[in-house]
Amino acid sequence: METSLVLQNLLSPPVLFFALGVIAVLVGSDLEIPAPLPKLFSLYLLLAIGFKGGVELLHSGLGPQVISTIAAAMLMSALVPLYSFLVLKRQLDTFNAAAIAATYGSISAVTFITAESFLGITGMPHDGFMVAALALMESPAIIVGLLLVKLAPGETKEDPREGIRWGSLLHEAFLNSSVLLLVGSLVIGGLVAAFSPSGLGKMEPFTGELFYGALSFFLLDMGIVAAQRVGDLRRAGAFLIGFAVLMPLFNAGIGLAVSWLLGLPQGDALLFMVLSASASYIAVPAAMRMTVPQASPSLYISTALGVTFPFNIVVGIPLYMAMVRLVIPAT
Amino acid sequence: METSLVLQNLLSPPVLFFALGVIAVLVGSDLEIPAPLPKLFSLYLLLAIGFKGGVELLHSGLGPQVISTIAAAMLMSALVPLYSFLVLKRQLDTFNAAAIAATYGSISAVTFITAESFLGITGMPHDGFMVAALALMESPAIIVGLLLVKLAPGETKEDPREGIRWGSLLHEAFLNSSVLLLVGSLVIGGLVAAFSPSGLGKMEPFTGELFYGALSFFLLDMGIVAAQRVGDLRRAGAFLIGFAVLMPLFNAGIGLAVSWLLGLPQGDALLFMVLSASASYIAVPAAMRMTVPQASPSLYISTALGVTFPFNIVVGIPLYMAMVRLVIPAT
Amino acid sequence: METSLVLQNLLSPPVLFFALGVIAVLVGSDLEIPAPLPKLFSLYLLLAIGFKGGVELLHSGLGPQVISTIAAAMLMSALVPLYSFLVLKRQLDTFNAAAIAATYGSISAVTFITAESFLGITGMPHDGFMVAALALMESPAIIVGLLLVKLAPGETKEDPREGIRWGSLLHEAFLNSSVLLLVGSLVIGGLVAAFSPSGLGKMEPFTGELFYGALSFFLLDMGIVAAQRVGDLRRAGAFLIGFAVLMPLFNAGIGLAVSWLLGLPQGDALLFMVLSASASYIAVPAAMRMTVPQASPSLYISTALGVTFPFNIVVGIPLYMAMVRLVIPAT
Amino acid sequence: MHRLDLICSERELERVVHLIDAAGAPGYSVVRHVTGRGPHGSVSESMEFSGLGANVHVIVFCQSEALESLRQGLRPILEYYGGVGFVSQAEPL
Amino acid sequence: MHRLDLICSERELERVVHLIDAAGAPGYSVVRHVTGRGPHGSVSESMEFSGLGANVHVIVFCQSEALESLRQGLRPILEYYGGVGFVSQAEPL
Amino acid sequence: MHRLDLICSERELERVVHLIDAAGAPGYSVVRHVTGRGPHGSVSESMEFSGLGANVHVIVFCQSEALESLRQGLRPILEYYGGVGFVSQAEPL
Ligand SMILES: Nc1ncnc2c1ncn2[C@@H]1O[C@H](COP(=O)(O)O)[C@@H](O)[C@H]1O
Ligand SMILES: Nc1ncnc2c1ncn2[C@@H]1O[C@H](COP(=O)(O)O)[C@@H](O)[C@H]1O
Ligand SMILES: Nc1ncnc2c1ncn2[C@@H]1O[C@H](COP(=O)(O)O)[C@@H](O)[C@H]1O
Ligand code: NA
Ligand code: NA
Ligand code: NA
Repeated sequence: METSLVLQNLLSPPVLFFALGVIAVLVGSDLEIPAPLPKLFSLYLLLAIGFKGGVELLHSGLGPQVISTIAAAMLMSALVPLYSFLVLKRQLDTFNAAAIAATYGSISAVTFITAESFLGITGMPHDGFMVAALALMESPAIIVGLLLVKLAPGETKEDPREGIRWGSLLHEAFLNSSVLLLVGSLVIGGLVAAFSPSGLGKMEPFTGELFYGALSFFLLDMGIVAAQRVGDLRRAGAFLIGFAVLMPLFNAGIGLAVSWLLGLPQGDALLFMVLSASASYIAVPAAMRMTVPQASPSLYISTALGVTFPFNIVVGIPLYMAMVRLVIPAT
Repeated sequence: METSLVLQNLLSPPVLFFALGVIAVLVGSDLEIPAPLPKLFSLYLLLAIGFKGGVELLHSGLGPQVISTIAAAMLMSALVPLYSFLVLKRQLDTFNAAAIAATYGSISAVTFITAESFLGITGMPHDGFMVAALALMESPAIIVGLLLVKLAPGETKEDPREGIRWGSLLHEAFLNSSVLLLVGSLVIGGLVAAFSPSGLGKMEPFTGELFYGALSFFLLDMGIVAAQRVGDLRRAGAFLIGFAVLMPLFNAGIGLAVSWLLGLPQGDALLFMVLSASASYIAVPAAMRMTVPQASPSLYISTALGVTFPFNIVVGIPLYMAMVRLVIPAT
Repeated sequence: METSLVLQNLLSPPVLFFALGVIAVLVGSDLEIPAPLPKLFSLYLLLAIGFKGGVELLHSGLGPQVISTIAAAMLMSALVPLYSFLVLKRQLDTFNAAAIAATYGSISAVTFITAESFLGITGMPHDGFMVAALALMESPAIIVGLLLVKLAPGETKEDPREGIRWGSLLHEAFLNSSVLLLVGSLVIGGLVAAFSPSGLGKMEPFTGELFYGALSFFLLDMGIVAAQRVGDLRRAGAFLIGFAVLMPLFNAGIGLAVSWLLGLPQGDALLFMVLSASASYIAVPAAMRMTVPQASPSLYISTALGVTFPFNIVVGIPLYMAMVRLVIPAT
Repeated sequence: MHRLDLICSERELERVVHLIDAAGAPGYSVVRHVTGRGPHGSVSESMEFSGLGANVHVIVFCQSEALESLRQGLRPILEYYGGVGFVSQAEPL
Repeated sequence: MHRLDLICSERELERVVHLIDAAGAPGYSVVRHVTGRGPHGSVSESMEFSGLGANVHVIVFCQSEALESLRQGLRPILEYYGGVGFVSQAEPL
Repeated sequence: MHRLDLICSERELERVVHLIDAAGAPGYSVVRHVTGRGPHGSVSESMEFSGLGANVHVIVFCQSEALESLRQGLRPILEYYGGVGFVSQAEPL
């Protein structure tokens, strides 16, 4: 792995602002980005990534490779929770194991975006349909996560609203705000590109030019929030911290193998690895809070946000890039 | 009305994001843009539209056509409540009839902005002084609205602060935050264009380039809020829903006739029609809440925001454009 | 002082939006920019000014003039509170005198930014290292402020957390959120410029192009907040109002003398004067609230924000520019 | 001492605060962005961008005299504009 | 009359509001963005961007009958999802 | 059980929370962005961008022992920095 690659990632504005957020917490500064400002950036990033993905998806079309890649991504997000669960069950109860497993099956949009920005800096192209894969990887993980709880014998407390749980789970899996905004913006991007192309240029300053700076600003907040999780981590213990580093590495490896089988070009392969390796701290925690309230949010959020997210952002992306270059031929 | 025109409007980012907001509510998603983020966009849009209008107003100057157009717009905003009241009184009590009537005399800045963006896409020019008309159409409607209540015999409950009501009404009519921000930004735009033109280029990325994307984002919220009003509408009944569609059409017709009399070019005529046809959900509800607390906000907000606003955005603008092209010769 | 200079400043968007905010309060409008939106702009401005300063600091390097200028700025921020305290003690108790003194030793980032924008309009160059001076002028003032209280005999009430006060004071002085964000963004700007220059262009729309408009928007809020302080001012009395106008003038004079001794070019001299003349309403009030709760925030905030800030923005900057032109030769 | 909890539209806040000051209460606290439902329908934050505002929750700890005087001033406002006021007992810590 | 103070996750708000309406309470008020700590750990606003949400504080002034009916509906929710409910006395202003 | 309502500057919140934890109270809730007026003048949100902050409203439901211990710790803080604390009775739902 070339040092320049690592340095370029480490010293890019998004990663540095993430580090600044971490430092602010470590030195005990009162720097905070008060609610709901982080939500503004989070909504903006989903909208912009979806819109741009939709525009590019229209240009690339829905050919067989696109469809097989998306299908593979969805499969990945259903499989990862299964084997993660088996690992986690060695030390945790069913509820926590299932919730963490679901988290790792799903994806982190900000990790994806950071990887995209990194590709932009290194000049490696990638396809817009990867955003569609991103959008469709949250729902399967959520469903598998709850299946794991339901099928584990004798552990479920009775929910006061018996019966309606499945409906509200599917609802949460497919219609939670981040999936809806991402898929909606994707469709809008495609429609505008197809039928109202003069609108593209007018959206560009907002969804395009502003994007990188807004990502950096948001990562400042993510750094603060991730660092605040360090206390929880200590309670979580070495097992979970180890899981939060090793499982992404393993998933990235599987992702690389799948990319190679699918014949993805380098840029798309990197994104596929990042999708596989990343863990959700947006849609999944909210869904788990609702459907598995017995699981402790401090565990599944801390591992995903406090360990895996910074690991991927700082070490993972350039590492996966080096792996891609070893395995996938440049085009 | 050419289908391409309708399609171009329907499939423009602002309208599509509005639709996404509506869909989010209809499918029961938890997508929300938490307060005060919508206020940020609402303040931004008023500031930007005012600033740009002021710059253009300076270039066009205050000739006789400008002044007569503005005067006609103000007259329109005083007359519309009068005949609307007569219609509404057939089914509603004085308070609600007056409040809704005032709402329809006033304007919707976002509808105006969407029409402007639509003009931009179709390449039809328009004049900056129309923003001045926009800014001056809220106050007359508010005043006429309260006059209608005051002059209706024997219906007013006693306000605990007797006497001071008129002062605070005029205050609310002329100095409410949206009128003040709009007029203030208009004046600032004119002053900067006249005396400090180097400031114009430096404002452009903020007030100009960002505008379209910010409008789209805001319309996502407007879609959510409008769709949440659907429940209220059912209670409001067919009479009010009919009113909320037919009155804008009628007002647009009057607006077209006035535009023709004034000799306005096509772009300005479209904007004049949109001003006439749109109903306020910004300044007027706040004023009515204060001066006619007996009226039910759910009625006047739901009709303006739940029916008339989407009708104008989706169907009205291209329809009025087609009418303009029939009646007003291209220049 | 040329009238065109005064006019260009008075009629620039930031100053005009500040005036609009003042007018909104004076006429009793309900225009407000609800929390935490002002915080968004305040964080953004610190981040952007730091980042741009860091980029420029890297290009100018850390030569002897840079270091001596920064040292002089820090000395200035320690000395100003000393003589300000002597003046203020004639009329105020130790607590209030010390808190106000600290306020005037520190700086106002927004005044600095407005001066920078003014330089941009007049086409006078300035160096990026002035941002480093800005960042380092808050801490000394805070420390001197508390020393003044501590050394004044017999006046301190016992803090319930005895002993830990000094630690938390130094912490507040060096690690408060605005110093940390400013210094952090400065370092990030330098690092990115040095090692990841392709990131600069991608940040530019956010930190560069948007800056002027965001500053104008924020000044609208500052105008509102400053005008709300007018009531407090009346209670503060003529002595404090006089202090809030004359002390900045005096400090600007000292700042000009120091700039001349340091051999600073015109643009940097203006910024040095503005740093000397401005008073803090960001980091210092929060620190004083914590360490000298006996002092009345309404006094130190009102003088800094209600008098000195508008004075500098409206009258001070062009006046200091005229003084610079008299004393410092153009290069 | 008494604790008064008042919930009304934030459009009435300024007037309510004047009454509290006039009644001689030693202080008050205000929580904005309160939503809810009462006899006049429900109030949400979704129209906040329009200037319509939501509700406020005002808390006043005061003695009987101030409470009496507040009662006189507040009742007509609550009756005309809507909102509720409730009184309970509370002792200083 | 009674005053009910309920603090729970905002993810449960919708269901709680349905119960309040069903119990026939004359109204309720909601304060969002409440943080805190309870037996199930602490809740902050720092994950608000993720849709996880913080707590809500719901206040209901009502008569005994509504309170009784609310008690039946709320207890299982508080037990299953966490949160606290407390009742005190309050008289209309 | 007791209900403690505490209103003070949010700059003191961290210390107050430490005291609550130390007193062994079973939990607490915090509402931020509270404004108001007290003997030390009025507090608004308008300086929020400066880091000065507004007030917080802290609610603690606890038993007498925890309350007693809290009282010892809180009184000096309220005296030094300002703020009010009031206690009333409340029963679990
Ligand atoms: N019984 C109640 N308990 C708690 N809050 C109430 C109650 N009734 C009304 N409110 C609050 O007071 C506001 C105004 O009520 P109203 O205008 O009388 O419908 C409502 O939106 C609620 O926030
Ligand atoms: N004793 C208490 N006093 C005040 N608030 C409490 C108390 N216990 C719990 N809470 C609030 O209820 C929320 C949910 O509690 P729980 O899920 O039971 O831990 C907490 O986050 C607190 O905001
Ligand atoms: N009598 C009171 N009733 C309700 N809140 C109060 C009262 N007195 C003070 N407060 C609140 O406590 C805060 C701090 O008060 P203080 O610093 O003592 O002036 C004020 O800003 C109010 O929010
Ligand atoms: Na994954
Ligand atoms: Na109209
Ligand atoms: Na200074």
